[in-house]
Amino acid sequence: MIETILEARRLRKQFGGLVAVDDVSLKVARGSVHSIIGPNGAGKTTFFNLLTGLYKPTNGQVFYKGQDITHAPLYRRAHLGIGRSFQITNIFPNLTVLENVRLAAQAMSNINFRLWRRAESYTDFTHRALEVLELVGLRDMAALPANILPHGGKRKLELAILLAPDPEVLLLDEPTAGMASEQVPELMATIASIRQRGGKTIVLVEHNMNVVMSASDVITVMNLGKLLAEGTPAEISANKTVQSVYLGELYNVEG
Amino acid sequence: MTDRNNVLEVQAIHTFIGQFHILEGVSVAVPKGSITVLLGRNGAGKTTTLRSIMGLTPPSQGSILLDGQSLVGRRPYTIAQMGVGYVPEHRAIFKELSVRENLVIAQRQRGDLERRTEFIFELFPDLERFYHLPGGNLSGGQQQMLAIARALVPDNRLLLIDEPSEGLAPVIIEHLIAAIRKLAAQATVLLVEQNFRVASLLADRYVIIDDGQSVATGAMQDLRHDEALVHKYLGVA
Amino acid sequence: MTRTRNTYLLIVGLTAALLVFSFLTSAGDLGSFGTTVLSGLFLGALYFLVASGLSIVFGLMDILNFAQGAYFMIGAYVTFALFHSNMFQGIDANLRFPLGVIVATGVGALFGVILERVLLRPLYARPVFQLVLTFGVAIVFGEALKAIWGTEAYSWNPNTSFGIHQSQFEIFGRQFGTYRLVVIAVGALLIVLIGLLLQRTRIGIIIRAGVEDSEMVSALGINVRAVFTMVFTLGCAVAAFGGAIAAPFLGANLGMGNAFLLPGIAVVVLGGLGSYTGTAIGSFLVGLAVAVVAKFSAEFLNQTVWSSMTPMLLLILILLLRPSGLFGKESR
Amino acid sequence: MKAVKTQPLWRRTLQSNIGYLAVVFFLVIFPHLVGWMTGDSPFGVNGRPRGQSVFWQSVFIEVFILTILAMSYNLIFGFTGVISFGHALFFGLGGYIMGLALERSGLGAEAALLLGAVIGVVVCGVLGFLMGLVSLRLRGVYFAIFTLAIAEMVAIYIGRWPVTNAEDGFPLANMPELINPTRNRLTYYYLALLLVIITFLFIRRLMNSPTGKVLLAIRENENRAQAIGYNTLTYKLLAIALAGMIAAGAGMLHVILNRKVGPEILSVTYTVDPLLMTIIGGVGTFSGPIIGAAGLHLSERIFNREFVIGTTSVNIGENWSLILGIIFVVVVLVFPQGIVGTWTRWRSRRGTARAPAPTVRAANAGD
Repeated sequence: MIETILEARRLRKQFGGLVAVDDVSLKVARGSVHSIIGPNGAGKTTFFNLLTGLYKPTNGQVFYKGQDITHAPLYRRAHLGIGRSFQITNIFPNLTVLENVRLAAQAMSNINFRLWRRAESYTDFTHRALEVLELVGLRDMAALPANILPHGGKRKLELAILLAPDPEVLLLDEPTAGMASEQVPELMATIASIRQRGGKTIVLVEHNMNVVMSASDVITVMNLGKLLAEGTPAEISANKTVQSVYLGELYNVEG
Repeated sequence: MTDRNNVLEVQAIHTFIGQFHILEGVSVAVPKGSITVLLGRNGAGKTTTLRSIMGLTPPSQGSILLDGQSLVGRRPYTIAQMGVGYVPEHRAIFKELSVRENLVIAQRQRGDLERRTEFIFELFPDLERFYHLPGGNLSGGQQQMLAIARALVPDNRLLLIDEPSEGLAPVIIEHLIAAIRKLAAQATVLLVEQNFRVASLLADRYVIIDDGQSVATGAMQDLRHDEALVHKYLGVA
Repeated sequence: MTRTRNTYLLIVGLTAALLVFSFLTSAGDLGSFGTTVLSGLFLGALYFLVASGLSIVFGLMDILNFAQGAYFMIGAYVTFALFHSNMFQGIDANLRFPLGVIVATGVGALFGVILERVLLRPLYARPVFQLVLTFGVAIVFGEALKAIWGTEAYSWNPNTSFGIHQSQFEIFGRQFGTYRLVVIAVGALLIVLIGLLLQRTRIGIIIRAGVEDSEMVSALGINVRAVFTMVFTLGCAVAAFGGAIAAPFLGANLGMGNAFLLPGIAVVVLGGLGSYTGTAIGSFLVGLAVAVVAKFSAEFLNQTVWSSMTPMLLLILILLLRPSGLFGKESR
Repeated sequence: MKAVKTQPLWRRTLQSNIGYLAVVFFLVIFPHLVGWMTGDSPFGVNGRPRGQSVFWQSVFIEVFILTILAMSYNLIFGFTGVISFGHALFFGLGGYIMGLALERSGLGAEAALLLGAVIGVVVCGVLGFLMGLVSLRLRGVYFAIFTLAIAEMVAIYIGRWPVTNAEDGFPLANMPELINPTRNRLTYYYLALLLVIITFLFIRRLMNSPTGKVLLAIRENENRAQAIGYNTLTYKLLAIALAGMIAAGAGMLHVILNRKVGPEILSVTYTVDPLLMTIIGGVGTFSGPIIGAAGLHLSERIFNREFVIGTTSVNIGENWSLILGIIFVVVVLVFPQGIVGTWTRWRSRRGTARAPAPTVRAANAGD
């Protein structure tokens, strides 16, 4: 029996007259890597933001471990164990790399209103931060201001911030966006190592098909706001309908 | 280097957005009277290429020539005035303005709109019906038509069209394809399109962009038979 | 659609409530009621002249110009000084005043260009500093006026003034200055003129399009920055014009800036970001509210403090109750 | 680096604060220094009560008051990234509450002082909290408007309030002899200096605490701070309440020094001054507000007189606010980082050019 950790039930999101997400249901199994793909304008980013709580759905619900979290604000979701990354690099630019990650590690603790002790004296969080930086390969740059990192470094930092509080579900929004191609394998290796350590569920919105096909257990394909297909990577790449939305019908008719 | 037959010649441009190195050497040549399509996966840099030509995200390196005149360093409005029409992604029409006002604003000279009204209504009859309604009341497909029509109001030598078929139902796409083909008789078109079928029905030439670089170019006909290339850069698997 | 209808119902309701309240508190004295309403319209006209620029600039450029009140004040000072200056006493008063207004409007426009081109343009990437800068510029203007004309509050003497300013008319047995009626008319005229400019002219279409998406406007071949400069300048000029035509009634003093900036902001927030209709209607609602409260507090509370506080109170209430304004779009 | 680590804590603390300690040392001996140089007693009792030393003490007490005010403004604007245009409200209310406690409570001076301090700080803290609660959900600009409107409204009301003699205000006569600035100005000087030091240490400790780091995170990127699990509204409320309390303290020091309470302490000047001082000194730095406050207030004192150039005499001081405003506009345009920020940048640019990668120490700091 596969245990569902995150579930979307008949989610719908309307912006004015535009229905961006139309009645999409989805179950994410604990411990799996679940990717959401689709052509531009398919509504996958909107759907993703409904899961993360950035948008409130027009209709439908989101469940986490059976608990209705549809209306839980961003920070509540983080406390429940759902972490998200951002498509655009979204860090604290003028703080050091270490401080960026330490803040994330500290977020779940009960020390946030201790005004009197130095933040550095809570060594657990510093250790945790350094551990995560080690994992993503940024340990040597811990003391640099985050904004002087190169782009690839910022993407890694983004991931480190996400991992630091040790969330159970990781929602990754196009982690390879804007990455130079030679940096992608490194990122994939990191995702693989997160998987290997176990206990984590990953939901991925991604365009890079190499990443999606090699990393995912389950792939959900969206088109025009609707759910089009769901299956293993092999099933999806063999699926005629999916091929046609990606390439257009003509190619398959002729080829 | 420059080919007199090319309306647009983009050579090895590099573009940064903030610290993102988005384009790392993109070259595109658009022959006069052709429809050229930029292909590539999401995030490859197709939209940024159009925006760089338009001057909205100016390139830091490389050259862009419009009929031999350099566009690099010019502001977007000057580039537009030189005869470049731009149809951005997501149909950036002015929703509070009426259809007519959306077209009026695109005039570069008095009388532009009068001269073109007939042609535009012939291409997109819906626009005539909703001429005085706010653009925001139009359907997605009609908004896309309006966005294209807006680029047709002045005399443009080059049209840049970003993802015309995005998020549209198949019937409407058919209509758009027909309209854009009619257009090509009047102007040169550089198109970004994700849908391979739409692209192959429309375009004469293609340029594939992958990871911020242009990696292949040629006649669209040849690409249709090059399954390996298509799957490598565009396919699902 | 229903939202629009509700908005209009709300406006009618608010206006009616203000009028009824004013009527009841004037205890059947129609003259008192009439002058209160006219005072409200007079203030509304002036608020509109401050708020229209604020609102369009805020919508188009995303700058809330805290110096707008200072431009109003500059208009008042320049007109006052020119009219009373010994140098120009040879010119007939009926001519001297409009000339003063024209010069004052021009001075406002000039400082408007300078503020936008020299000071704000380099800061487009840093909106926080733009806000802080307009706040600082407001202080500089205030201090500059103080350095030139001192802290004295100047008031205009009707006995040595121009024709209309000296005449009065009767409304239900009460005297009311004809000149204030002229100000109301001028305000109404400008509402129509600016409205026509926005609706009918090419530049108006460009401005409305720019409020939605200024990048796209530039991609259509329009020099948006030049439009920014023009609109900003126009906004400052209209505010200075407001101060200029207010001067015969209000005189010139250093408190004017804030006394008109805050109601102006209240109008912008009440009307809804970027909505011209909202600004026009909001101006008269706020003007009426201020006049009614002023009357009430003067007669019943026996102090004027409440009337001075009304604009701020309104602003606070609007921010708390309806931050999206009457015609504003609801944000996500 | 190893050597640094093995030194005892007190020595490290001393070394890293050597600049601040020097300033404190100078300020402690300053009244005596002036007294020694001019022959006036710093105590101001022996025959010449209005001597140079006593005069400069009052100038510096004003500097201390403005420093505290600027530091409190920097806490919300510089460290948390929230713009308020109504900071004068807290300064003025603090002053009024202290004044009322001293003059109207009927208590003895010491008890009234204590009562006023406690009530003033609590009221301003609660007020800041409430203002934040109702308005911080609004966009940044709207919060600025909201604070400006509240501050203006209170200023107008109190300016006409008969209970506090409306625009005239009321004098303060009842105050503890020990800190009475007329007779014991030197003790008042040291009290104000002490409060500056306490405020400085408090803010520095706060900003180095876990809470302070969250405030910085909010300034840097509020959305991300929420996404990693912080309820950012709570932290912003805390910052605004604390800043309000500190500003109230500055207002209290101000009215006692001037022995008078009047509506001018609620005027927009006390919003503009800390804003200018913070920006000119350096937004979001520890020493910026101090340098800004001292620099601006001292130069006002120095230039506030007639300058005779040839046959014309110019009084710069009379138009000081105008000059200040112009300086401010120029600073915002040219050095948005302020004095301290620009200096640090300049130094770090030179520093990184000379010494590569000063990174390992901080990375290991937690080990």
